[in-house]
Amino acid sequence: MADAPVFQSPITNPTPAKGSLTLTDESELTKVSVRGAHIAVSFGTCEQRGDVLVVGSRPDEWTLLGPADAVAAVVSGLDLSGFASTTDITHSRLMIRLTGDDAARAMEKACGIDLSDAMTPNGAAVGASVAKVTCDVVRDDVVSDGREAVRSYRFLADRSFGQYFWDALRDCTAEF
Amino acid sequence: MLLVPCPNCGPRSSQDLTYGGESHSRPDPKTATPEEWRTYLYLRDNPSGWLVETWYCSSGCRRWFKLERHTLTGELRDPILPGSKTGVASDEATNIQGGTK
Amino acid sequence: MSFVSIRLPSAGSEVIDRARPVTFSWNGKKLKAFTGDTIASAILANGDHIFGRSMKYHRPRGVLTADFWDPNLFVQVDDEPNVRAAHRLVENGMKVTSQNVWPSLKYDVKAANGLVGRFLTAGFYYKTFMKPAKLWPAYERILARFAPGGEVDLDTPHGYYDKRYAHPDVVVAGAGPAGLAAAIAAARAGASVMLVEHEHQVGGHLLWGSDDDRAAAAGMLTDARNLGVEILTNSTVTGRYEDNWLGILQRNHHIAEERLIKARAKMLIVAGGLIERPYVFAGNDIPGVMTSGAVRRLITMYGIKPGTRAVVLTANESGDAAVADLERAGVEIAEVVDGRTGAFVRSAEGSGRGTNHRLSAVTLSDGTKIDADLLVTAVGWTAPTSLLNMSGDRPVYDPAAARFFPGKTPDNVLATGGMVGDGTHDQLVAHGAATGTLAAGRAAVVQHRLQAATARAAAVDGPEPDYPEDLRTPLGRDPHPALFRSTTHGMVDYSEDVSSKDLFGAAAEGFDSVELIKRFTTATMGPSQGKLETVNTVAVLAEARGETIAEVGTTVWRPPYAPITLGALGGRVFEPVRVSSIQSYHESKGATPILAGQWIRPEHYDDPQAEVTNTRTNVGITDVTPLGKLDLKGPDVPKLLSLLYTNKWMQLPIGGVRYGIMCAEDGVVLDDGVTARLGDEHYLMTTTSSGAGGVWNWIENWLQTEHPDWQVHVTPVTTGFTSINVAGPNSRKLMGRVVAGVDLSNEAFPYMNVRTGTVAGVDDCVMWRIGFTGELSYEIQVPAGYGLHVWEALLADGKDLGIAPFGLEAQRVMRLEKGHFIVGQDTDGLSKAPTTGMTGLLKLDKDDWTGMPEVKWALEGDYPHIVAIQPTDPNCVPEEACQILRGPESNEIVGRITSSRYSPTLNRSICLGQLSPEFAEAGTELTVLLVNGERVTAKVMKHHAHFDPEGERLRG
Amino acid sequence: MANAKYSAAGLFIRGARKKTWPRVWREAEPKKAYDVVIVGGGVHGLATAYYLASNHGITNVAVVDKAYLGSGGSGRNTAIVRSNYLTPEGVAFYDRSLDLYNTMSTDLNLNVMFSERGHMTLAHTDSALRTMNWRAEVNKLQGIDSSVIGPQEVKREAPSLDVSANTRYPILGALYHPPGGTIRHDAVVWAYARAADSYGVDLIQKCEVLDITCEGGEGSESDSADGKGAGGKVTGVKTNLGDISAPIVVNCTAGWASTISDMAGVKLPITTHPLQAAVTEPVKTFLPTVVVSGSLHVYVSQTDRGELVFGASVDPVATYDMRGTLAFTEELAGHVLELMPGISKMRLLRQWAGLCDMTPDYSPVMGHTQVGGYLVDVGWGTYGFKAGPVSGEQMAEAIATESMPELIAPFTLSRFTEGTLVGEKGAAAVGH
Repeated sequence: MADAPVFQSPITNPTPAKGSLTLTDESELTKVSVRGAHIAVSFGTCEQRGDVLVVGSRPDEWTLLGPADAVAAVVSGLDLSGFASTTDITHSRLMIRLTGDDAARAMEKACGIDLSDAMTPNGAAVGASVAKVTCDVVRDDVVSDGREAVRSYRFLADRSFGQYFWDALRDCTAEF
Repeated sequence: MLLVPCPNCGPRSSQDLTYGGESHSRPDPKTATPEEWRTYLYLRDNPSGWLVETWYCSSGCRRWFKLERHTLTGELRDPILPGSKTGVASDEATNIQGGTK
Repeated sequence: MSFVSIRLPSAGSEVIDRARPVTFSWNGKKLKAFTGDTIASAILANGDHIFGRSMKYHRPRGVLTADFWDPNLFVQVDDEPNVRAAHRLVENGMKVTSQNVWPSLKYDVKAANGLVGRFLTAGFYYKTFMKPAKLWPAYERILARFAPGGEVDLDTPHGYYDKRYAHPDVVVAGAGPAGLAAAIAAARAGASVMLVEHEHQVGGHLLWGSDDDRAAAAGMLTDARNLGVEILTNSTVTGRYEDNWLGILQRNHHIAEERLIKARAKMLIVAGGLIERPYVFAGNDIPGVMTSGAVRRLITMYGIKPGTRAVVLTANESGDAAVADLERAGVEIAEVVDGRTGAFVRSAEGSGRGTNHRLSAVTLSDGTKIDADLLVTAVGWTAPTSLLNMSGDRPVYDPAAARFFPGKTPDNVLATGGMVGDGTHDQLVAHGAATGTLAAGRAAVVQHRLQAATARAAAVDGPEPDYPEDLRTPLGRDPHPALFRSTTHGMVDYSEDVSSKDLFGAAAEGFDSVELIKRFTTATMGPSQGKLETVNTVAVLAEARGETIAEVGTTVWRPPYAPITLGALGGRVFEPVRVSSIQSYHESKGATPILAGQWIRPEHYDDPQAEVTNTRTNVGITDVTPLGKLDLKGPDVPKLLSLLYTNKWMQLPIGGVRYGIMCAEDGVVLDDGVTARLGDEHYLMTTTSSGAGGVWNWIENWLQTEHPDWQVHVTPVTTGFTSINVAGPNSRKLMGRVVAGVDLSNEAFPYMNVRTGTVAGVDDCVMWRIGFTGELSYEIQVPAGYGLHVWEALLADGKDLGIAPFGLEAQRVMRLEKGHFIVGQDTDGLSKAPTTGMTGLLKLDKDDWTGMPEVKWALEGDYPHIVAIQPTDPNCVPEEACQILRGPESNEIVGRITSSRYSPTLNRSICLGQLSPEFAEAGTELTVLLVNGERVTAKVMKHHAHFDPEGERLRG
Repeated sequence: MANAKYSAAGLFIRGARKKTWPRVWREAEPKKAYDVVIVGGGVHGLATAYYLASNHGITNVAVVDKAYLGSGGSGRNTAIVRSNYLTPEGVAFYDRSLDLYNTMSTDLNLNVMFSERGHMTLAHTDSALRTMNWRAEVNKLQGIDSSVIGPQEVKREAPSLDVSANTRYPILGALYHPPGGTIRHDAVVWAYARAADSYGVDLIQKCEVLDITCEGGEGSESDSADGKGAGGKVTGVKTNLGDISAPIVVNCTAGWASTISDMAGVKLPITTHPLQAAVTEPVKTFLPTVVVSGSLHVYVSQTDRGELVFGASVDPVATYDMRGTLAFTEELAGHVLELMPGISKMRLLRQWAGLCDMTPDYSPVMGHTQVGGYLVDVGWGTYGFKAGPVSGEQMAEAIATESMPELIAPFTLSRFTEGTLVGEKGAAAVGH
């Protein structure tokens, strides 16, 4: 028997971002797709509930983001009465987080969505094409006491784009 | 680039969506004659004017919806943007916001 | 007469920095200039005034308008062709050379064309070079030598270009007084504003106006900056597309060669000012003939004395101001011809050879001939309405003002400034400001609606603002004499060498609409995009037809507003590639990559034939991750599968796997794959690699539009699993070593079954017994984060079993040995399901499945058959796509080879092919035409499978 | 021919005498009645008129166009001609067209500048290479000069192409077709117009067909008493310049084929899509052949004037609007630079669009319809220009003989109800 399995990220070479922005590989975090459940987070928004970020990723569909190796915990307590289902998509999707004051300006280079506070406020969730990859974008600013919130976006995309997607985002950060 | 009003996501650039073409109804496959079936497959109204068509919000909400668009002028019924040319007959148009199913 | 241009004493109005000299080369000569000089001003300052030669007649050409649109100033800069010398700033070390000169600017042998010009009327090439026909290619090569333009250096590296999206409330195109005022007013009203200026400085005509003008421009620039207006200079709004989608080219970005901004502007304000029109008369392209704007720019901004003795033809304030500027620069004014009194210039002549050629005399309308080396014309304006045309506007000619004005534009496009009328500085600024306020008001309404319509947007505050109507006081229109053409013929299109005489001739031949004359003479088709030429073309055509300019109408300017590099358009290249979790292994083993759509896959590691043999003999593993996978949940999944596949699905037991063929509604095979039932209401479907995305959309369409009542949840999980196929006689033994919790015996886990269990310590792996290779095989779906771990575990544990990885090529050989067809290779765009030969899967007794009627009708008639074929000569492998003929002597096509390989297992060549039914019977002898022209024989086989037709190995 | 003959000597004499040339065609007023009215003054309509007159002696013919001659697809295409199609019927048809193009300059006494410079379709994947081989094999059987060549030969034909193996879209080979090339498209329009005019055909510009009058048919969708539709026959056309009676009306339009056909009550298997094109500023010539890449959706050639002319595949969204898009130029430039990285500093000068009537099998709809006297020559997709001469020749024969000539028999409208589509689609993703 080989060694115990260790989660392998799709981003095999996570070279740090250039300049003032930070890129973080969060692919290991638990991601669960939930359909038909009774969740009071509306489409296009997200909400932190304990250590789970509940994302209203599509009409009648949510993506739950939680700590690594915690599928059961993440889905516990969901009201799945009626026709509802959950699918673990931890391994299906990569997740990268882009953080920094210029995060929106960097993203503007690869994404046609209006990222202004009016159109994509903190807590917004949007399906978009980023660097020609279809992904879910979640704006989840970093708020710390006594400081102004720092812009932050999470990107969920098909795992197989891993290194390409990282490199594309990294290139967008070069100017800042 | 056309701004397509997805009923869920709001207006999106057409590049973010997949075009489904002219909306048409499917005959009963059990009873359809070759002529009826092939009319469904191949023959199109292709109007130079108002067209009910389908779109798929492939990078957004992943919902198919219908839209009424004028193929010559690019007008949409009930557009969001005032600068997008307003449909001449928007009073009789179905509301695109409710056009999904 | 020889003329040397002189740099004037330093003045506060200039844009050059005399403290910062630069050195560059011009046709091999080292020259000095100043930072801020354009290439044109730098060359003029050094005493040269000829920049190149015209396209057809190779006439020497000098400065005409001294701005971006100058048709005479195209130069080569290093490896860049067609650089606008009056716009591009000179830089240290630049190597500038002239274009369209052979062998040199001074001695141009092609200038002989000028002597025979009267025979080379527009479109002359349509009338000659026809006989003898075989000589046309030779003529063509000669014509091609006259191709204008610079040279491409094919070794030019593709530089770093940037792109960016933007969503401004208001974009203002043009930063003259009206544009600046509009930007400021819009920003004051709360709009986010992008101000885009073609030139290197904002200010427009204020830059070459009075000191007060320049002070006003500077003041507005400060205001705009303080209000947070994003100011882009040396940038152009290149196009306005549907719903105010704008292309903006930024040429001075600090990290990129150029940047293309794609802006979805809520409002566009067009404030492009006016372009000065050249005057058409004999000799109007002689170096030394310039527009008033040219001399005013050269004197005021660059400190260049443009001549020594000038005749000025003026019909407006710009010409009058040019007289004053010339006097200030010390140019002798030989004559001022006032166009407003009916006087005009009849013709001009030049003298001097080679690079000394220059204007020497001007003949006036009364016949007076005056010696002069400079003729300045100020005969009127063209409104560059391109962006408005792209918004649907057709400009309207106003004879009193002798120019076109914008007509009607959509609500989200507004025009201001000189383009829409005349006025004092204050009037222009007031109009601009009113336009900016109006735009901001409308943008606020749009913003409100966008937020209200967009789920993710911030909630809107309060009711929708009122939509502001356009209540602006229009600018006036100054009367202007209609001065287009003199009594002589001259150039209308400088870059295309088309004269008014050509246009008269073309009109007389019947090419007498704007579009036809343009196509026949190529007038307006050159690099200036008609900005200088279109209105003169229309005016001359109107004259030729005896109609008014309004009757002739104008042509529509198409995008881009100004030419844009392919580099900027191509921009930063996003070409997504996809890899499996095992890619690092494939790379470390030096596997030969193959591109399949976005996927990079290992084609083979070493010898693919050996990989086949090892798999058939021992055990092999292969990475089949790109195989499409969809997770299906819900009670109505069987209904969905029954609709999508041709066969039956209502009775598939848990743990069962079934193969299915999917047809489009025209009966053509769309995709195929296996689907497993993992649980009561849980299925895992596979599709072909290339079909994965399309099948998902297809399913959503059926579920959402035809069967919204069905309870099915679809989730794409293609790369959620790393898919590993373990194949070969030793595969069960190997699986036994790594799998926990699953009975692998043939009885407990037979062919076409699925189990879930632990593999190499990884839980939740899905294993199915299927066999594309025809071997005893297991396809393991490993949660992708552990894919490489399982792969390596298999290799480690299988060492003594002879394990080796195999690539795509070995897999293709094995599937061909087994006779499995590939959708899109063995089938084509017309192959309906019966062609596959799997007629047993076509269940016509079901209520509905996609494409069923067409399949039913196809079965009633003739259709091509996919069959296995073996060439008589076992060593002859006919290339894929070889045609199969009716007989040894016939050229009639009856089929083709769709797949072929040499089989190391059978030691012979094997094929699949499509055949018309009369040739599809087993045992039929076929004639195959090889690519080399040879005809060989081959035989139709009884079974699709060349190897193990009974399937004993995979069921074993 | 009655026209003044074009020749070098003529140019010289008129130049010396400062004489202008006579009108290329008459300005004709519509008559009350014609034997044949052809709708659409592009290459197809004009060629049909010319061959009706020259081959069949039918000269009482009007060609009507709502704008100017050649204002539609004929003046908007990228002027590429070739005959290396996938199906035997396609090959035979387009090969005849190429023959006619080859001798057109002398046949019609106007230099259409046919430049037989070779045509290369690049393959970037093994499946593309397989299709190339398929086309080459079908072509060879019909005597067409067409073969698959390797990357080094590709480089030899077009040195600007990057044939190195480590590109995102490596060039694995190409289908090479030496007889393909480019032609001056406007000249083709003018040549046919001038020649047809010399036979007395009336060419009527700014004449818009408002309706097609019929009798005896089962009625159109909107009105069952109008005599249109199956079983009826044509009596003439109504235009903005008056009514014209004619027993035969031929629809030779592109972009508005459905609209015109609706006037006769005949529904078509067509959707209308824009096809965009663009041209760069001129530079010294460096690209000697026509280069096409299906995978990258681009085709490119360089004119004798030095401009690169680009095209792509049709826009997916059906529309009659001919405005270009920015996305088209972005994709185009990106893809061209994949092929020829050295030309990033060339500038795009102008973009435009034409309308293409797309059919389900990428093949035209030609010949007689269920309405007597109403013929169609439509549905040309992106191939109309290539087919202009042969379509005119065959349509003229179809009209004169009241039958379907063998060369166009596969392209009848009835194939869509009979389910006998033509298999050109496989090779046609970007078929230039």
